[in-house]
Amino acid sequence: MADADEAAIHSSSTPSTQEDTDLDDETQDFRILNNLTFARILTGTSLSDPSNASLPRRGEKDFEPNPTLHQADILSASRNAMHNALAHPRLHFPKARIIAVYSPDGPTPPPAPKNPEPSSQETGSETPARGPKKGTGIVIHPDACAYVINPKGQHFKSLGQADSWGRVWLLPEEALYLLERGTLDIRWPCSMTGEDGEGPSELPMSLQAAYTCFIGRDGLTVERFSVFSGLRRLGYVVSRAPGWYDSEEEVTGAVQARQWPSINGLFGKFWDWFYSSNSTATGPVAGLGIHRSYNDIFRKLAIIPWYDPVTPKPPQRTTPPFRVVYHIYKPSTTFKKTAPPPPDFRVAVINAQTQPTIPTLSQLGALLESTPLDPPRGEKMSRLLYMRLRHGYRNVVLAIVDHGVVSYLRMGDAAFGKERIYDKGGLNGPKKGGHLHPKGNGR
Amino acid sequence: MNTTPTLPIPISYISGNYYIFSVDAATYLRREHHICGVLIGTLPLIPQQNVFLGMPLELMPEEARLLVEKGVACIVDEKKAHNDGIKSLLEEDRKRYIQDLESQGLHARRLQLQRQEQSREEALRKKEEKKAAKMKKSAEKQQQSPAAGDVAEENSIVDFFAHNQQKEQGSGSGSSSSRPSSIMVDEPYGITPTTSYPPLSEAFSDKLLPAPDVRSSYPLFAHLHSKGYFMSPGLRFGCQYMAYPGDPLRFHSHFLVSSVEWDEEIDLMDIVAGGRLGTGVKKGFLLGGAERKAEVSEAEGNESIRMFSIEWAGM
Amino acid sequence: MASDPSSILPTASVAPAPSPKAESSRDNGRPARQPRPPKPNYKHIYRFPLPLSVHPLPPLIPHNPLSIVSVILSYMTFFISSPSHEVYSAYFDSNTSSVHVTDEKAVRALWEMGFFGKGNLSRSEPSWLEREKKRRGLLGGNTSEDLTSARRSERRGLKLERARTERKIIEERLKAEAAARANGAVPLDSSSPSLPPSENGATGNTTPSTEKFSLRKARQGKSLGSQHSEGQDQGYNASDSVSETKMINGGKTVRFSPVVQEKEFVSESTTLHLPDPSLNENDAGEEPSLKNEEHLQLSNEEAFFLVYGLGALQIFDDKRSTVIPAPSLFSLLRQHSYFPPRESPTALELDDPFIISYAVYHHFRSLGWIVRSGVKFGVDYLLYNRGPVFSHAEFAVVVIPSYDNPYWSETEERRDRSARKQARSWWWLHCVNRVQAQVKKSLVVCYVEVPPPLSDAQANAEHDVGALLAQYRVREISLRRWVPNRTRD
Amino acid sequence: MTVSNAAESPPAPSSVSTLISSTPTPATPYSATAAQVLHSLQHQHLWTSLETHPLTIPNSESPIYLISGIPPHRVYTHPDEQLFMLEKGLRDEDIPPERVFALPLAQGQSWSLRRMAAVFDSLSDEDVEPEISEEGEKAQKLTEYYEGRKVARATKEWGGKRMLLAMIDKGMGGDGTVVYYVIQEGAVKPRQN
Repeated sequence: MADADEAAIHSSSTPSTQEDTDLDDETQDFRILNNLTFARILTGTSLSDPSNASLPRRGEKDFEPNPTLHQADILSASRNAMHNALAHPRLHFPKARIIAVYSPDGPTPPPAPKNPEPSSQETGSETPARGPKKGTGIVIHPDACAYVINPKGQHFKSLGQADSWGRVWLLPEEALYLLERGTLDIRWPCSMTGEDGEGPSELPMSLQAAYTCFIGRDGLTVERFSVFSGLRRLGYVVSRAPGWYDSEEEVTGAVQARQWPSINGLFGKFWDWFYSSNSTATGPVAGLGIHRSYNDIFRKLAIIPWYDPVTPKPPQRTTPPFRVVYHIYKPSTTFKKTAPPPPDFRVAVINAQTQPTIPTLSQLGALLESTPLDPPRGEKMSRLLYMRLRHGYRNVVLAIVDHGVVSYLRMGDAAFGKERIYDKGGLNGPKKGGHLHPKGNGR
Repeated sequence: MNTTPTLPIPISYISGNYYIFSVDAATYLRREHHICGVLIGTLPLIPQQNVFLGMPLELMPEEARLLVEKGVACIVDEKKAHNDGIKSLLEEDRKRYIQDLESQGLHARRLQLQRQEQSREEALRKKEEKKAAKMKKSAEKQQQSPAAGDVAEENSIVDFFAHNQQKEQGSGSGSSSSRPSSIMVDEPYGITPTTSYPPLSEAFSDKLLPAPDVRSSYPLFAHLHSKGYFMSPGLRFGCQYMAYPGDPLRFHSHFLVSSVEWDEEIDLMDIVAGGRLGTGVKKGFLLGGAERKAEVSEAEGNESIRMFSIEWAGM
Repeated sequence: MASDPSSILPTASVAPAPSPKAESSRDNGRPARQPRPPKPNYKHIYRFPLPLSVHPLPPLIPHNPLSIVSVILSYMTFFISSPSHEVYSAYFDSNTSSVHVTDEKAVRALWEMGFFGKGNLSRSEPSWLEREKKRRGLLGGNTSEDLTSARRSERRGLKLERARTERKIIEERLKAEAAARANGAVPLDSSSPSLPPSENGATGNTTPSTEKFSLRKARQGKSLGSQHSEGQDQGYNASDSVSETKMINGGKTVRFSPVVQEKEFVSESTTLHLPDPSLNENDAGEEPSLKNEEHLQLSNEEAFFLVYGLGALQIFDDKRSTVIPAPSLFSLLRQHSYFPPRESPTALELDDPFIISYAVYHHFRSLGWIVRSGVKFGVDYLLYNRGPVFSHAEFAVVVIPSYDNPYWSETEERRDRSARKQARSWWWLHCVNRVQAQVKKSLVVCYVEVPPPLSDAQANAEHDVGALLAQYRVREISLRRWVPNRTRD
Repeated sequence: MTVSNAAESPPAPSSVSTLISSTPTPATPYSATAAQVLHSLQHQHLWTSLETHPLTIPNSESPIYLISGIPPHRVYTHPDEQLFMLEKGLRDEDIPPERVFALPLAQGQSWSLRRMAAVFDSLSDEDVEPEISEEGEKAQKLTEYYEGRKVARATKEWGGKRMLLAMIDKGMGGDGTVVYYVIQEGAVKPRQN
């Protein structure tokens, strides 16, 4: 009864769905970190999975302050632990130190000591233009703004672009992310510090300087960076999608084989035509005649047009910020920088302050249509109606960022119209699709 | 840790947002001014998770404004400060700074070697113990013995930081005296500093920006803050702010806060949904805003706030 | 209650676990598990999905000539005596903008065949009369209210005990700390404990407001206060307070009878007399007549669907004299989809809330969903597969109009208007999504595309409801929180 | 095909319709809303001694109504009040139910913070001196409780003014369901059980 729903509210004091509880929803107690051993940290055994047993569940907080010292002490200890964790320096092992150089003007060829006057068209010092840069010998992304001198380690499998001199160029988000996690030692270029020579100076870039230089550069908002680094931290590969630039006409990644209207669609149109009679003007839509089955009645009732995501339509223009800006690959997906596979997720990033309202249908529609058709597939989906509806025919993830707090929502083009549940095992009348009904119809 | 940084604290303005980069400042603002911000950076200690994050601390414009109004902080145009600062950095300052970093790196290196030595010994000892235990009761061995990584239980990172800080306060000699002579010191660690000050100079006078523009919800924010509540962004939870009765490190939030303007149309369904959401997680839904009085001209600071707490009645 | 709805594929052969008649517990919102009442056969009671009867043809078996005969025969019988088609009656109450069904047979039929409507004094199925009988001890056994309230107070007792223990721990801790301080054993912690915020956040500002109408307010407040205390005594004289409020407001005053337990009617002639149910128990027979205070209330969408979609209902006007034809009913319900209702039928707009919500309602009904109000969860609709007695609603729907058509952005004024009408904030979306997660439902945002104004020809055919509805288009977006931690593999 | 009407004659009016139409003055949408809620409180929630109180609110041409009545059991107890009662050995049931105000509103009704504040401003702040009908130990406990309450009311320790918000579900599939919320002035900490 509807009361079953009612009851669910009463019992919701217990954490309801798994989906609803997430450790990073709330400020966690940094004292937990004290239990992680130093050795473990230095050996690089990381907490790749925060939900594993090494982190306790939440729920040890108090409802309200009380005047006990006990409570004050615990709070004070938590704050100290937090301070300590935050103050931990970013250290670089002398032998494994990876050094990069900030290149404020974008990709440039290496200084040629033999030839102190590089030809002007090769320096790239002219205003960086979109599109591949010549001169570096290889197509380096024009937004790249730091290069790694001695690239080694896991990260460069999915980050950066190598040029023909063995340097790996990083986009601003990549450079900032690697610096922030303590992997990369980025230097100010000599050209900026006024030191003699070319290339890296002695002066390391601070975290603060890196934010200052990289955030706001070539479309990298802090919201986009938060999404990038948040997903990277969990092991996802995150790469820029064609919708990155607000100004650029989007290249639709959803070019696909022409879709024929589904059988259902044609069938539906047929019925629409068949039943579009005077009965819809004043009703009853179901007609006054004798009804042979409930399915007949339901078919006649289908007079409200609905959007079918399968029928092809001209691609619409997406409007920022409702545009896919990242392609996301699961940690388990094999990723090759040179030939990226189709992404597992597509993400649009929204700053909730500048875009305080949810998308209109045309904004969301254009966004969804910029993604490829991804209908529910597989054994489980074909069995489970609700799962099909939740999955939908196209999908996109919106990352809504509220002052540093990212909230992800997955939107799916559900197309309820494709699921006639009256035809799928109600209680009545003869049915098609006998496999669902082992006993056949009950007459 | 209970130090008070030099006031006013510079808040970095970068591309439309407000940040704190100094850990001391972040700790101080939290402790003394109940401003928490949101940590958005990767914690280099444990970079592969999102539960514990690190510097920088992003502030809501409301938080930044409140601090500026209190005279505790000022807003610095960080792009300008860096552009000007790096270019005008004097060679001797730069050199001194690099030297400084080097000695810090050296110290960190020593500490770490010391640590490794200790844990090696510890591990050996444990191994012996384990052997003994194994002989006693082989059946229990799998469950009993912790992984080798857990050995130096007492060597928590707090220790490390404590040492580290001592040194940062200038006396490198104190800790080096306790260093076992067997450890060979080679190259220093490289360090990526958190802030740019030093080497840059903290003379911000020509880089200051006005107090941030804030949303219409600011009066309610400031009011709740003045009543002792800790506020944080609430969108993920379905509201504008979360209000905590104390430091969110220790306390659950009491309210899901939504601000409305005095004559703004309220959809009653928003109250239904908000009240229902709050009650489901044992929180109140708080709706409020600044009262607009026709007679009184909007005198600063004399605004009165009306707010209402809503819970599902359960009937 | 029912088995996990997310994993059920509804099939006729799988009998769902019937949920207990939880309606009995409306009083405190806890389904009462009565000591094993005989389970009603829900599958049987709710076997018809719509309040229409169907007459299937006998199966035609090609190699059996007899089957052809039986098919022909079945046609013949319909010609000779066609089966009757029930049309139920309801009326439109314009004061409350709602459709009421009072005929007992119609109430049962509409509820049982498609779960239409709701008892206005019940959570869903009308059950007030039965509850009231139980409450008055007219039916045997403990009332479910007794049972629930016993269980409730037991549960509360436990929670209170816990609260008390927590309080005790704090007090003991304080004592111990004070003692330790006295002995100088514990050095005071340097960090100051943060002070709890004052409870009455707004008190400083809630002193009697100095608004212009405050004088009247104050007097009114007093009058309320006095009624307040008067109301405590059984025999207070309500006419006094009536005249007082009249005096204050000067305008019209509406007064409802104060219904005190013992039929305390005010003798004032203008006060209406509510029939007191307790007096109607004329004899202590088995079937005491008890006036049913309850009716089945149909949502306006349900009502229109039953009339226009199915032809299973006729709706009388306010005076209960004539039946309203479907096109007029459509206009009427559009007018009444505003609060207060719009007076003139000419003030109709293409995005009247009723058209939008009806398009969505009709759409989901035509696919076989049972569509019911979602107000309890802050949404517009809940979608049940088969019906609320069988399982929880899986989907919760919010409806948002969409002004995609270029017409709506042609002028500044129209742009502003459409922007205002379709604007929803992110925090609202997160809020309703969180509420649904709490009760394990999936949120669906249902956009309805609003057409541009009709051409003259179309406008002339305004009364063609079907042609108008065909201009709208629905699109459902299923929405859920994405938790990157859980999709890593 | 014959169409047979289940009820050839028009249906009888519902109890709510009767209630509304029997008022001396023509009903307004606001008075009808109040009547609907009043009827629900009386018959579904078994409140007694119900009254309605007309109320003029800002920027509104017609008055709205407040309802008051006595619920069969307590609707709300502040967490600190509960602890206080616990210490005194009192339970919710021990305290005679008292008059509660309810604000009937209809979904879709125009509402604002200004109006909400106006409704609260119209509520009396005064504590009602309750009469204690019990005797002996319980009377003593109740006296203590009422004294405690008096203090708490002055300091707003147990919350400020409060009432029930009763919203009727209308429009967008609205089926007349009345949902009830406790609404209090100020930041009042939530109940934990």
